[in-house]
Amino acid sequence: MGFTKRPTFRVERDSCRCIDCGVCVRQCANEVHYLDIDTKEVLCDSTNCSNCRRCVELCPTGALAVWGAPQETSGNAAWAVHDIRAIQAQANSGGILLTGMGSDRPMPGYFDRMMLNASQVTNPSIDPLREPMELRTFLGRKPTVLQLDDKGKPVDLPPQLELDVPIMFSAMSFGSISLNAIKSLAAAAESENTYYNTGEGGLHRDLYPFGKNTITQVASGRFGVNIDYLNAGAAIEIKIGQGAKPGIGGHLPGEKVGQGVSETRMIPLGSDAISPAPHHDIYSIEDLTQLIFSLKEATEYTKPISVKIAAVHNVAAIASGIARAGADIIAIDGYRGGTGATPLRIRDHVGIPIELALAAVDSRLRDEGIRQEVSIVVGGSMRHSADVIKAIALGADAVYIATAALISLGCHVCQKCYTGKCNWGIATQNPQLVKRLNPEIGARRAANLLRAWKHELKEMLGGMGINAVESLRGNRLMLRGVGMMDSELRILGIKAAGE
Amino acid sequence: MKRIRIKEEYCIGCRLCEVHCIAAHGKYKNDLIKTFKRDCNRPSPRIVIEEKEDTCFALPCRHCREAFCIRSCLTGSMTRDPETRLVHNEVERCVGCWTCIAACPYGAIVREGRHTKIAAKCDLCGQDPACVKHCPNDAIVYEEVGEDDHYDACNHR
Amino acid sequence: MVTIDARGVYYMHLNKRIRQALKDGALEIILKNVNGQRYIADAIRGNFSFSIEGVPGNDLAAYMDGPHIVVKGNAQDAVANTMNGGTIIIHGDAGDTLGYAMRGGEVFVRGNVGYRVGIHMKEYQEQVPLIVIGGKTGDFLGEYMAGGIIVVLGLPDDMEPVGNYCGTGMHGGVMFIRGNVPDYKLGREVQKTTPTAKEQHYLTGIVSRYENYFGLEEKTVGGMSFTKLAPVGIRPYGNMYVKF
Amino acid sequence: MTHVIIGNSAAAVGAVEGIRQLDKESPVILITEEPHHTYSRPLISYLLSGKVTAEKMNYRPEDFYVKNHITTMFGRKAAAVDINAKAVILEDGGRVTYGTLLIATGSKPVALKLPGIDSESIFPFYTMKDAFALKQFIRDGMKAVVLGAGLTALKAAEALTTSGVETTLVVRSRILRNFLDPGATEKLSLHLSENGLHLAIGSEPVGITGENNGLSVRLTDGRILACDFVVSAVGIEPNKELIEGVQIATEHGILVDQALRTNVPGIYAAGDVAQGLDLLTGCQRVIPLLPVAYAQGEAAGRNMAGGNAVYAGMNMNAISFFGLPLISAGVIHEEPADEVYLQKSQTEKMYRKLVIRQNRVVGYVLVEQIDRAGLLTWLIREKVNITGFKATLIDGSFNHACLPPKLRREKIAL
Amino acid sequence: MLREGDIRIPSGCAISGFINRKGNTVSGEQIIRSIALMHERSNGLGGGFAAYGIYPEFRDYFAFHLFYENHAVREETERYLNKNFNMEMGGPIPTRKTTGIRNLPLIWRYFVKPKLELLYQDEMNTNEFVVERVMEINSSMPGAYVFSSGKNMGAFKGVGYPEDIGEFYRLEEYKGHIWTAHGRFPTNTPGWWGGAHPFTLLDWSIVHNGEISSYDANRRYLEMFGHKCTLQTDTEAITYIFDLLVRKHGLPLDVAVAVVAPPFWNEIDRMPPEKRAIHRAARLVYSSLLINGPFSIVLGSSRGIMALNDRIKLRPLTAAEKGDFLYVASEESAIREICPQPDRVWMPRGGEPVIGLLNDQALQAEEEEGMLHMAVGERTSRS
Repeated sequence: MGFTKRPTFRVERDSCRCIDCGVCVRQCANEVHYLDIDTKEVLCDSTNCSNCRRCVELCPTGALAVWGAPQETSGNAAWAVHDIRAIQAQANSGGILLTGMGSDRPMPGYFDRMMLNASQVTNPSIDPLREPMELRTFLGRKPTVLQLDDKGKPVDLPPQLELDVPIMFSAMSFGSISLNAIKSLAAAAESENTYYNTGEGGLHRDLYPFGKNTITQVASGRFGVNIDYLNAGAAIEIKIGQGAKPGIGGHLPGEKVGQGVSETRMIPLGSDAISPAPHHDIYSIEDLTQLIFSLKEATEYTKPISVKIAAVHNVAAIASGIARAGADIIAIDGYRGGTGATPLRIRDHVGIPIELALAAVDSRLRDEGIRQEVSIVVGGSMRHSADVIKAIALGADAVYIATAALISLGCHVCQKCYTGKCNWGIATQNPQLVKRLNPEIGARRAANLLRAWKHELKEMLGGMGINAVESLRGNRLMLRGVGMMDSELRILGIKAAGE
Repeated sequence: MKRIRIKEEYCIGCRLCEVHCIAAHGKYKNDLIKTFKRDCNRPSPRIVIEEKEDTCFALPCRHCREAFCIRSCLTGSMTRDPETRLVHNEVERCVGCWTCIAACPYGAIVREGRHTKIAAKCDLCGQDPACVKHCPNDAIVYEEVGEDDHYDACNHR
Repeated sequence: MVTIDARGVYYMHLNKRIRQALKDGALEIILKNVNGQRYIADAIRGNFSFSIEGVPGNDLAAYMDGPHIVVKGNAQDAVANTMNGGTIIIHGDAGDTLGYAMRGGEVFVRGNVGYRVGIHMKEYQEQVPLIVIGGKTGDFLGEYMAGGIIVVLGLPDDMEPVGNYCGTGMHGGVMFIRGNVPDYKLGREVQKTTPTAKEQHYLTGIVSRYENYFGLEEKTVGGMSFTKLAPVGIRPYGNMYVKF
Repeated sequence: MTHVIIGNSAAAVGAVEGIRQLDKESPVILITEEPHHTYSRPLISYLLSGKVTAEKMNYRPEDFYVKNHITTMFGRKAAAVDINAKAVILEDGGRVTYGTLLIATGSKPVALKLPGIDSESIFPFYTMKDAFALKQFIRDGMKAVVLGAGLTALKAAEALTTSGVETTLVVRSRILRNFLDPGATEKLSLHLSENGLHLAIGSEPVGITGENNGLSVRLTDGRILACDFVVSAVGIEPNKELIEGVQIATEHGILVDQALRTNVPGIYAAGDVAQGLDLLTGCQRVIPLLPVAYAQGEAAGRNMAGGNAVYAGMNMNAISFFGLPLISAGVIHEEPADEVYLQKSQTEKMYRKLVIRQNRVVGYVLVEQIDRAGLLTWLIREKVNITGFKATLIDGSFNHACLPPKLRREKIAL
Repeated sequence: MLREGDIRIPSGCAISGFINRKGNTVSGEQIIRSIALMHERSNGLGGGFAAYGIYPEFRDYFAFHLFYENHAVREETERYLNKNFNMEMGGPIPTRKTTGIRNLPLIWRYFVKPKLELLYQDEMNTNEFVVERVMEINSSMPGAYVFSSGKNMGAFKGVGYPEDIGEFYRLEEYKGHIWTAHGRFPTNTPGWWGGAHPFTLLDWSIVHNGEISSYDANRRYLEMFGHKCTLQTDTEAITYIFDLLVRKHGLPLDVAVAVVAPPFWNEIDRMPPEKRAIHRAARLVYSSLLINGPFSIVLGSSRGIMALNDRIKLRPLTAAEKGDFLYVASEESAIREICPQPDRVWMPRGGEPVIGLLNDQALQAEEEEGMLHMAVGERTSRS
């Protein structure tokens, strides 16, 4: 077929400002910019532009802009441009549409329709800048009754993760993101006393020193899982599913399996790393118990075991089963969650909103009287601290952030992670691109993000007259819904605004 | 004393350091557009990116403890500041004989511009290096070093 | 040598006792009257040996790295789950998902095994896991297989040695099946060839080890030829997706 | 201990700085027949052409000796050394006793022996005084003949040409043959001609005739060059009169070891007068170059002050004529076993030659594109094994990123 | 309009209480004077009292105080009571006509014991049985509300200023060794008698000044363990928290205090290891029972009283001692009104409980299996 590929984005160069320094040429892995040998001018061809905005950000004179391509006008109210483009792409290739990041469709969300409370007169709001404000959070199974021995000392408590801020970095594997990106998150987690998650890609040797801030993940591919790996972190997470691709396995193409990834995943250089859709030792809930306890046995009951699932229709019952299967933490990933690569239709059409899933799970566990036996961590597009605090009010113990963390490292959400050409050095294994992310800077920025959100959390808590985050946990009276149906309010367990 | 330290592992080869170095030493101080569009005598960058395949890093003058450029200088224009211990070239006395270029093991001394006969080198921009300020990846940092930690490979002979 | 009577002992307590015995310096542990206790030798590393009398429970030797285990009886599901190294000799049958995601070490099963054996088996550098099955296997043998070696002897020679969907999604490693495997039983990612002379020689060694381990007479395993199953390519799904 | 330095040029200044690095206290006496402050001798051609003023000739600032607490004895010529009494005897009869002594008397022009050479219109070109004399003399439109093919002769010829004097350079064999290979000489010759300097190559003067109204220089090839004056710069030789009759070992110059010591304890020599170690050959050789002089002086100074410095010099020269820069270092004339890599442009002046011996760079010549020549000098000086990045040296793309990581890190301390 | 109990109404208040540690009884006249002095702190929409030791002749019986909306409900409730309990005595609580008191419900009192056969049948202890029945009545019998259910104690409350309520219930005719009182300032006018303080369960009673920001977190946790928070009031939740921690989970009172008003983590981190372990464990296990927001409470029980401030002391509390008497109140003046010359007056720190227990002799008379375990000193101080 002889059609010329049309650009999705249009790069615009202001020649009055361009000094032909060539920084853009050197920074674009998509080879959009180039130096014309004859004229010695820097020019560009937008065809492969992914709108990652690296050139825009690094251009020293601000000469560049990237716009949505103006020729895309053929869509209409019934047939959106992206639908038409998808059909064209599939007609060309016969393939499954692959995409990255979380959904870019306007998926209904509830955080924005829940408003927080603030104290007025009948109780005081607290000034978090000057008065103590506690965010310390423990994740892990809590006994129903605090057992004291004869001397009044507490009897052994189950292992806990201790967080200074109820925000953790969600699972992102080495392979899907670069080692420098992981190092950034690990160091930020260390400095802010929280945790990052290895994802299913194993633990690179450089990351072992961050063990006390590491959650190691065991997924269906079992990459890099050995005794050292299981013992390296503070907790182990069994990954069943993720919000961006519930029911779907993972697939790291062989070209991303370089020396470091190969060593870390313990697979041959250049081979595909395929994670099966299910764990093949878990075909039923009692098998989950088996895996949970095999990990507890392996680590001699010293680490909490988390089980991560995607938010799907029956999530409350599933979560109850997971709690009863012996998990210490349940991580639930909502349908707006991100990923490095996922089939587009799965990402955009499978799963349920995290707010409803969380509310349903929290309520269900309370109804069954086992809420204290398991901690709930939610993720899936936690965009800012208000999402975090609303999640906690709905009943979450802590949240996972991933996309927000990557944005703090430089990600511009161009959704091209799966190409391996991330110009920001994040979703790539190309050494020249990887070094673009200085983990010292990355760590600083990710830690800044956590600190900033921490301040905001404290401010919002203070406004509600609460000085310890546990007093907000499941405190749904602090939320009111706007513009929701009764069924939604009921599931969320909140009142309508004005009630 | 503070010196520039380079971090090879984080240099992304964008050459923004060179661009900003040029502007910082040009007559339209720090104005990139005027420097590049209006100054046909714009200075040479005092910092260059060394590049080969996957490796790249910036390399400015090291202000060596045992500086070949000072020893070699025919006019005595290349001197060491007794206070800052920085090596600098007194341009009024430089005649552009280029002996320093022949001597500098780092290739950190350049011919200024296209028409002058003056050797140019890193002067740390008066303690606020433009390259450091504009490096997007902290691959060039400006930090305190001890006299003995001075990055210097010239003191063999 | 330490002998532990496992009759009626809950697995947590049994495994705790095993770990304690190893910490106390035992190199060889005999477990008597085992019946269903899970996780025996789970994540044990070192040059220990276990003799298990009875039927060990699921996840025998999960994550294990080094020990030598002899099971004098049948084993249940998920033996050698994510195992990293060591040897397991099972003097009977074994259940489903034996050797799931196994990265190193060897498992010899005298009799039959269940479904999904060797699923997602891997290899890394000098670690090349080996599963030798004396009898027949269930479906999905070597599914997702990414490395390692599976040998199926199919004894006795009365019916086809493997089940359906053999090697679906296989993208690494190799399987040797004694006797023929009809094409319809193979995943489309697998191709069938004849072992090379070198591989034949290797298989001869495997067969004699098998006979040795289980005290069988030489030539118990007859001369039927092996079929070699290997992945068509290491990128089975490379063209499935269109970048959008 | 009193340190005495005889001389006032690069080696002497180097010695002052070398001594003062280690010894801020001991008395240092500097004896020189020159009546003025230290100046940079290579700049005399710049002085002649008007590119620098006399004030800017200073090799070090005016207060240099004062600041370094040096007792200077300007205009006092050292006539002899009494090694037994450890004293320098001055021409005017004075005596200066020393603890350590540095002889840095430099070199002097080789006197050309030629009929008619004693004419008043024949100028030497070696000292600032010479340059001033010549500068006073010349007028726009004059004609000059410059005798010699070395740096001094060429710089003088360039300065004269620039000053509007029609100049002919008489060269016996080849221009700058100590510094340039024939290929580079060719490029340079072309450039010189293009810039109006006449070259009379392959001939020698056999006599000079005429007086004030004009001179005629007769050449071996029969040509007669009419001119207003002649500049003679046919070479230099170590200025070692001072030690005649003293038991200080000499060959061409004063023999010194790598610590710049002569055979007499306490006596050092540095600069053009010294015949010191050549880094490349390991032999002793006079290397009459300012950087070498300074470095020898500095090392000698450190050793005089009780230090432990060693120095081996090497050929390294940077110069430019009419804006065309040239740099050469090390071995310029290859031996048969050496590998030679040449790059030259047909149309431009660019020329690049690399001499490689046993996987080490031993010499190079660069014309026009001289940037970062110091990297090559470093390779020569450090005798770096270039296996692994040789190709980049050959194609000219060599930079620090081409070095093996370990070596790179050692060098740059990244 | 929704009735109180259907919605949550924040309110401000005055509290007062005292104990005679020897168990000597005094009449209700004193506590009325004390709470009346703080008239300005209430707005006439709620007042109430708890008194301990007032029914010595019925010491072994649970004294149920109930509000009824009408006689039909009363009869239905009495049928339920009779089915579950052996009733020793029942009838209206004596009141007097008082100008400040209007819209009064039926107010009845019963002295009951659980039917033994039901206890055996449900394999329950007596307290558990009583709690379950009280919850049952309060949550599923509209128009009936048990507002007091302990032994040898009783709550007396209603809509009105506390001094009027005291007069209405003729409290000067009762003699008790512990008295607590409450004057209420709710932020709307529901006029429901059940919403007044004290809130009680078994012999727990609580009077409370302040509003709990953590209410829903506390409530949802409590509800996992069978406490139905029917009244949408934080005070009720506090009662249940102590019931859960001390009675059901058997924790010492100081550990319960470490749960509801814990030191900040940075203080805990600085504690010596053993103390740190218990505080850490208490906060970790019962994080949902931290009472956040301003409060001062007086918790009454048959063992004694405990007054407690929230951990950053957002509400006032003063304590005083004179002989065997321990007084606590929102304002010092309320104490001096009835005890002009105390031996000692102090203001406790935030989170530092003031505890007054009956001494052993007095306790012996009050002992009851499975009740309180205030195994702590008279005052615990955490620093």
